[in-house]
Amino acid sequence: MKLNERLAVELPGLKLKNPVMPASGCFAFGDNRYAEMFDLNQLGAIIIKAATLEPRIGNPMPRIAEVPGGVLNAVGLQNPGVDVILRTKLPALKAKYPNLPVIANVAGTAEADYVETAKRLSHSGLVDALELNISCPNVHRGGMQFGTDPVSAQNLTAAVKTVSPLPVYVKLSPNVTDIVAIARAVEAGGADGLSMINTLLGMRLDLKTRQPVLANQTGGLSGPAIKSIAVRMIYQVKQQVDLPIIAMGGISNAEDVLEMFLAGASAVAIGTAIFHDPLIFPHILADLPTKMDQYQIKSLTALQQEVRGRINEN
Amino acid sequence: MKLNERLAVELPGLKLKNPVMPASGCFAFGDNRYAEMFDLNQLGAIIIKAATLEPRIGNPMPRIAEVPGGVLNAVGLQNPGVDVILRTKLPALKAKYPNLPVIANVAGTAEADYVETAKRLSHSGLVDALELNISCPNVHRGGMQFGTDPVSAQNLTAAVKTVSPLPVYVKLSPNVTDIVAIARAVEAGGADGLSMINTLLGMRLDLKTRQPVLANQTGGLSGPAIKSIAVRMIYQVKQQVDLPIIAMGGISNAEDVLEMFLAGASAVAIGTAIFHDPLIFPHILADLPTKMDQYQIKSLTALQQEVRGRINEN
Amino acid sequence: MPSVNNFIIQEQCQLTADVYLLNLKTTAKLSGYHPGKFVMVELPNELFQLRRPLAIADCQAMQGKLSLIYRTVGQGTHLLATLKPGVKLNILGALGNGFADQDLAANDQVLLIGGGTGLPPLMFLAKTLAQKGCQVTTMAGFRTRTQIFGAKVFQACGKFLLATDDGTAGVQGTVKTLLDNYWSDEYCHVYACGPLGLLKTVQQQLADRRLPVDLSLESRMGCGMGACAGCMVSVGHGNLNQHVCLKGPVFSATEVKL
Amino acid sequence: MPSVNNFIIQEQCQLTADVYLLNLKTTAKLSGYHPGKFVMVELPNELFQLRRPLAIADCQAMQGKLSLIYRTVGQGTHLLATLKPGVKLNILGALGNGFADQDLAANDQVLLIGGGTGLPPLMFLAKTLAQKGCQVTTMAGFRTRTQIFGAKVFQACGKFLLATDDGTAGVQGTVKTLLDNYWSDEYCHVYACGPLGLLKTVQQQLADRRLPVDLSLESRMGCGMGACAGCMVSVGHGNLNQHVCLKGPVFSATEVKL
Ligand SMILES: Cc1cc2nc3c(=O)[nH]c(=O)nc-3n(C[C@H](O)[C@H](O)[C@H](O)COP(=O)(O)OP(=O)(O)OC[C@H]3O[C@@H](n4cnc5c(N)ncnc54)[C@H](O)[C@@H]3O)c2cc1C
Ligand SMILES: Cc1cc2nc3c(=O)[nH]c(=O)nc-3n(C[C@H](O)[C@H](O)[C@H](O)COP(=O)(O)OP(=O)(O)OC[C@H]3O[C@@H](n4cnc5c(N)ncnc54)[C@H](O)[C@@H]3O)c2cc1C
Ligand SMILES: Cc1cc2nc3c(=O)[nH]c(=O)nc-3n(C[C@H](O)[C@H](O)[C@H](O)COP(=O)(O)O)c2cc1C
Ligand SMILES: Cc1cc2nc3c(=O)[nH]c(=O)nc-3n(C[C@H](O)[C@H](O)[C@H](O)COP(=O)(O)O)c2cc1C
Ligand code: FES
Ligand code: FES
Repeated sequence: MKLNERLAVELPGLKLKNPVMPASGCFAFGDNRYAEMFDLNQLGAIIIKAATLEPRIGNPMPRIAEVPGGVLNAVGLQNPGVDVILRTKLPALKAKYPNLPVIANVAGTAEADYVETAKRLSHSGLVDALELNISCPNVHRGGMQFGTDPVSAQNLTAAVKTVSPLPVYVKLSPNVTDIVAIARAVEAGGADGLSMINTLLGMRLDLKTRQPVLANQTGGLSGPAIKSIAVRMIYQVKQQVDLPIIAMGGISNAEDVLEMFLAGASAVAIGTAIFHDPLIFPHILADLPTKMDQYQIKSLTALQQEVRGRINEN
Repeated sequence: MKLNERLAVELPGLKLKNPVMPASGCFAFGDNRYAEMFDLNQLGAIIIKAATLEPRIGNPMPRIAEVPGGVLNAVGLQNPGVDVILRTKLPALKAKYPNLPVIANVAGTAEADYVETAKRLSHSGLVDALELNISCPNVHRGGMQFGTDPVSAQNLTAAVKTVSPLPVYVKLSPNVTDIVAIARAVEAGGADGLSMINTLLGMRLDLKTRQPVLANQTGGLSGPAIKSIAVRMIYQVKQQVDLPIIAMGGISNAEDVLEMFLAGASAVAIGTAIFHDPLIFPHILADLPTKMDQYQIKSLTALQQEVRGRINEN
Repeated sequence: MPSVNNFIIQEQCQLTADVYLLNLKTTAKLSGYHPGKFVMVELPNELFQLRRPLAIADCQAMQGKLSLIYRTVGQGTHLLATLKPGVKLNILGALGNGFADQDLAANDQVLLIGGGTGLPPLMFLAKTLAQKGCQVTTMAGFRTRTQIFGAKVFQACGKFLLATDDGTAGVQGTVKTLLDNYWSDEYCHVYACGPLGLLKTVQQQLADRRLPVDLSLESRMGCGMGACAGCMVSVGHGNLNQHVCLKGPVFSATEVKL
Repeated sequence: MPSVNNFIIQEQCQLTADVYLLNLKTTAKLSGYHPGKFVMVELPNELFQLRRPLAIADCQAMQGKLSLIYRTVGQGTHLLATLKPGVKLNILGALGNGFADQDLAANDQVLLIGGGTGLPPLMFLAKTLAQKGCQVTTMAGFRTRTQIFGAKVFQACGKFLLATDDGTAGVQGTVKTLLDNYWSDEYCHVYACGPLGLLKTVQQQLADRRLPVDLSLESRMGCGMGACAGCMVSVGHGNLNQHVCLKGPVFSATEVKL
C-alpha cells in the first residue's frame, strides 16, 4: 500500500490526503511564519481562524496565559470580518496553495450573523466546508451559549444548512453536562459532521496583582491537559451519533492522532502543540506510518472500519 | 503574628490550625505509609476515603492510568462499608491522632444510602464534618447523577441535613454546564459548605489492545491538568454563593494553595500531588509562610477578607 | 520507613535492544532496601505525574548505591533511557514487603524463576541468598538470544538454566520446559517474577508440591504507599482485598489469585 | 526564515541576584539573528507548554553561538536558572523585526535607553552599532547598585550613563533624569527597551524631537509566529491591529500606543 493511501481519509465534502490539519485560531489564515518553515501543501487541510460578520477586535490584553500542561486563551474571535477574509485572506491562501482544502470556522453572536456569514463563505468558491463554532468560551454573548443548549444548537445548525450547500461541521463545547445530547441535537439539525472539542473554561489568578492573569478573567483551556476529556467525549458521542468527527484537544504526537481515531475520529486538528513544536505537522506526518506499522494499522480507513465494527458489536 | 495564626482558618464545624488536608480517596483512612514519613498531626485535617453503607469492591483492575499533567482513576469507591470504618478505621485514626479533625466523605447510589451512612457517621463522635460526594464519576448509578441535577442535589443535601448535626460540605462535580446552579441548589438544601472540585470525566485508549486503558473505560481526571478549571469554578461560585469552599483540583505547591484562596477558598485539599511528592504536606506547610511574605499576605484570614472585599465591590 | 532521596545517575548501560541498567548513588545510607522490594521513580518531566515502580536490581545500602534495570515500554521508561550520568533522579523507597528468606539456612537449595523484566529483583535476591550460603538455581526465559541479560549475575550466584522461545540460546521453550525437565525435589523455596503467564505457570505447576512459592506481582500503581487503592489484588477468599504495594508485591502462590 | 535548533548550554553565569546569562552553542550557522529580534525557548519540562520569548543578547551567527540574559520572574525562568552546562535547549528563532539601522552611517551618534531586562537586546545592538562605527551612548536605569549588569559591554561600545533609583550608583533617579540632564541634539536615532513606564517616558520626552525613536515592546506570546493573535498591540489608528511577534517587537514611538 502506498504511503498516501495509508493516510488518506474521506469525510463529507473533504477528500484528504492525510487527516492532519491546524485547528481554528492556532494558524491564523495560513499567513503566519510556520509557512516559511514547511510547505503547507503537506497539510491534510487547513481550518482558518473564526470568521464573523463584522470585524472583531477581540478581548483586551493579556489574552494568553500558561497553566500546567496547557494554555488558557481569551483571544475572543479577533478577525477582520468575513468580507475582508473573502477579499484578501482566502484569495491569498488559495493563490499559494490551490489544492489545500479549506475549512472556514464561523462564529457569531446571533443566529442571523452565523447564517449570513456562512452564506457569504459558502458562495465564495474559496471554502470546502464550514465549521460552526458554537462553542467559543471567550465571547460574552453567543458563542458558547449555542453550544450548551441542544435546542439553540439544533436550530442554528438547521438555519445554516438552509443557506449553505457546503458540508457543515459543528464544533462542540466540552463545557456541558451531556455532550451526547448536543451532538444528537446538531445531528437532528442536519449537521454533516462534528468538530470536538473546543476549549474548557479555565482561569488563572496572579498572586502579585490578586487579579485574573487574563484581562477577560476566564479563558479557554487547550493542550495536553484536555486530551483525556476530548477522547472520552469523542468516544461517548461516537457510540450514539453516526457523524464523522474532526477530533482535537491536546494532540501532540502521532500516537495521539491514532488514539483519536480509536476513539472515533475521522480526521484531527492540532492547535496548542503547534506553539510548542513549530514543526509538529511534518513531525507527525513522518511519524504516523512508523507508528501505524508498530501498532499494526494498515491504513487509517482500515482503523476506522475496525472502530466501527467495535461500536456495532456493542 | 505567630506562624500558626497566619495559617489558621475557621470553617463551619472546623477550627483548623492550617488549611491543608489530603483529599478523599488519596490518603485512605490515614492508614498508609505516608504516615511513617511525617507526622499527620501537621495536617489541618484529614478527609477520609468515601464511606458507603455496604462494603464496595470498587471497579476491576486496572484502575489507574496516567495522562499528560494528570491521572485518571476509576477506583470506584472501594471501601469496607461504613460499619467497618466506624468500628476499625476511624478508631485507629483517632487513637493515633486524637486532635486531627476528620471529615468523612459519604457516597451512595440512592438517597436513602447516603442518609443512613451520614447518620451513622454523624452519631459516632469520630467525625467533625461530612463531605457529601455527589460527584463520583466512577460508579454507574448514583454518585455523579446527584451532582449534575440541581433538584436531586438539593433534595439529597436537605435529606442528609435532617439526620446529621454535623456541618455538611457538598462535593461538586465539574462535569456540568452550570456549576453555579448546582452550588445554589445545595445552598438551598442547607449545605454548610462546598468541596470543589471532584474529577473530570476522561478516558485513555491503548493503541496496542485498542481498548480503554481502564477496565471501567472512563475515569476521573485529577492533577495539575484540572487546576485552571477548578480555579474558574470556585471563582464563579464564590461570586454567587456565600458558602465556604474547600478547594481541590491540581494543587501541587504553596502558590497553588494561595491561588485557590484568591479564587475564594477557605481551605484546600490535595490529592494527586501526594503521589508525585510524598512529602507534599510538610513541603507546602513549610513554604506557605515564605510565599505569604513574598506576596504580602499577612494571614490566610486576611486574604479571605481581601477576597470578600473584592466580591462585594462587584 | 520509606524515604525520598535524590540519586545521581552514575552509569546508564544498555543491556539489550530495550533493556537498560541504571547505576545510581545518593549521599544517604539506604535502609530497608531488601530483595523483592521496589522503588517509585519520579520522572524528570512533570507532564508525567506518576512515579514509576521498579524493582531493586541491586543495592549497597551503606554506600547509598542502587541499581535499577528497566525495559523501555512506554513514555516514562523511554524518557529514563535518554538520561545521562550526572542527572538527578528522585526516588521513593524501599516499598512493599520483599521476598521472605527467614526460613532459609546455608546450603538450602532455592529456585528462582523469572522472565524478562521479572529478572531484576531476582538478581538482587540471587546475590543475597548466595551470600547467605544458599545454593541458588535460576531458571530464566527469554524470547530470543539477543534479549538475554543478567546471565552473568545468576551464573556467579549458582546454577543458571536458560530457555528461549526460538531456541537461539539454552533450551528451546519457556520456563515451563525448564521446570518440566530440571525440577528437583531438593528445592525448599521457590521465588518467581515475570509476566502473568509465567506466574500462572509456576502457580499451577507447583500447586501440589508442598514448599513455599513466592510470586512477585506487577500492578499499576498510583502511590505505592497504600493510599490510592489503585493496585488491589485478590488474596485468599477476598475480592481485590490486598494492596500490591503494601502486602506485596510478593504473595504466596497458594493464596493469590492471578 | 525562522528555524528550530538544539543548542547546548556552554555556560550559565549569574550576573545579579536574579539575572542570568546563558551562553549557548549549536552546530548550525544562524541566520537572521539581528539585534532586536528574539527567540522562543522551549523549557525542558513539558508541564510548560509555551516557549519563552527572550531577546538576543549576543550572537556569533557563523559559530552558532547565542547569548541570552534573563531575569528569574516566574516558573519558567526559574527552571532555566537550574540548568547546567551540557543541557540541551530547543530554540526557535530568530523572530520579529529587529532594530532598524539602515539609516545609520559611521560616526552617527545614537542613543540607547534601557532598564532591567530591557538591556539584553541593547547590548547586542550596542556591539553591532559600535562595529559599524557609530558613536553609541547608553542610558541605563536600575533600581539599585546590586542589580546592575551589562555595564562593561556598554562601556566598551561607547558612553555609558547610569541611574539608580536609590542613588547607590550613577545618578540618583531614572532614565528620565538622565534624559533631562544628558540629552544631546546630535543623536540621530534612539532605541529603547525596558519596562512599560520607561517606554512611555521615552515616547513622551522625545515626542517633539524629529528623530526616529524605536521602542522594543514585550507582550505575552503564544506562538511568536503570527498564528495565535495572543500578542496584539495598537499601532497608528488601529485597535490591537498589529502582532508584536511579527511587526514588532520594535515599533516606532510615533505610531505605537503604549
Ligand atoms: C512492583 C513493581 C516492580 C517492577 N519492576 C520492574 C523492573 O524492575 N523493571 C521493569 O522494566 N519493569 C518493572 N515494572 C514494570 C514497570 O513499572 C513498567 O514497565 C513501567 O512503569 C512502565 O512505564 P512507562 O511510562 O514506560 O509506560 P506507560 O505505559 O507509558 O505508563 C503509563 C502508566 O502505566 C503504568 N504501567 C505501565 N506498564 C506497567 C506495568 N507493567 N506494571 C505496572 N505499571 C505499569 C506506569 O507506571 C504508568 O503509571 C515493575 C512494576 C511493579 C508494579
Ligand atoms: C520579545 C520579547 C523579548 C524578551 N526578552 C527578554 C529578555 O531578554 N530577558 C528577560 O529577562 N525577559 C525578556 N522578556 C520577558 C520574558 O519573556 C518573561 O520574563 C518570561 O517569559 C517569563 O517567563 P516565566 O515562566 O518565568 O514567567 P511566568 O509568569 O511563569 O510565565 C507565564 C507565561 O507568561 C509569559 N510572560 C510572563 N511575563 C512576561 C513578560 N514580561 N513578557 C512576555 N511574556 C511574559 C511567559 O512567557 C509565559 O508564557 C521578553 C519578552 C518578549 C515578548
Ligand atoms: C489561541 C487559540 C485561539 C483559538 N481560536 C479559536 C477560534 O477562533 N475558533 C474555534 O473554533 N476554536 C478556537 N480555538 C480552539 C482550538 O481550535 C481547539 O479546538 C482547541 O485549542 C483544542 O485543541 P488543542 O488542544 O490542540 O489546542 C483556539 C485555541 C487557541 C489556543
Ligand atoms: C485515586 C483517587 C481516588 C479518589 N477517590 C475519591 C473518593 O473516594 N471520594 C471523593 O469524593 N473523591 C475522590 N477522589 C477525588 C479527589 O478527592 C479530588 O477531588 C480530585 O482528585 C481532585 O484533586 P487533585 O487534583 O488534587 O487530585 C479521588 C481521586 C483520586 C486520584
Ligand atoms: S499503589 Fe496506591 S494503594 Fe497501592
Ligand atoms: S505570539 Fe502568536 S501571534 Fe504573536
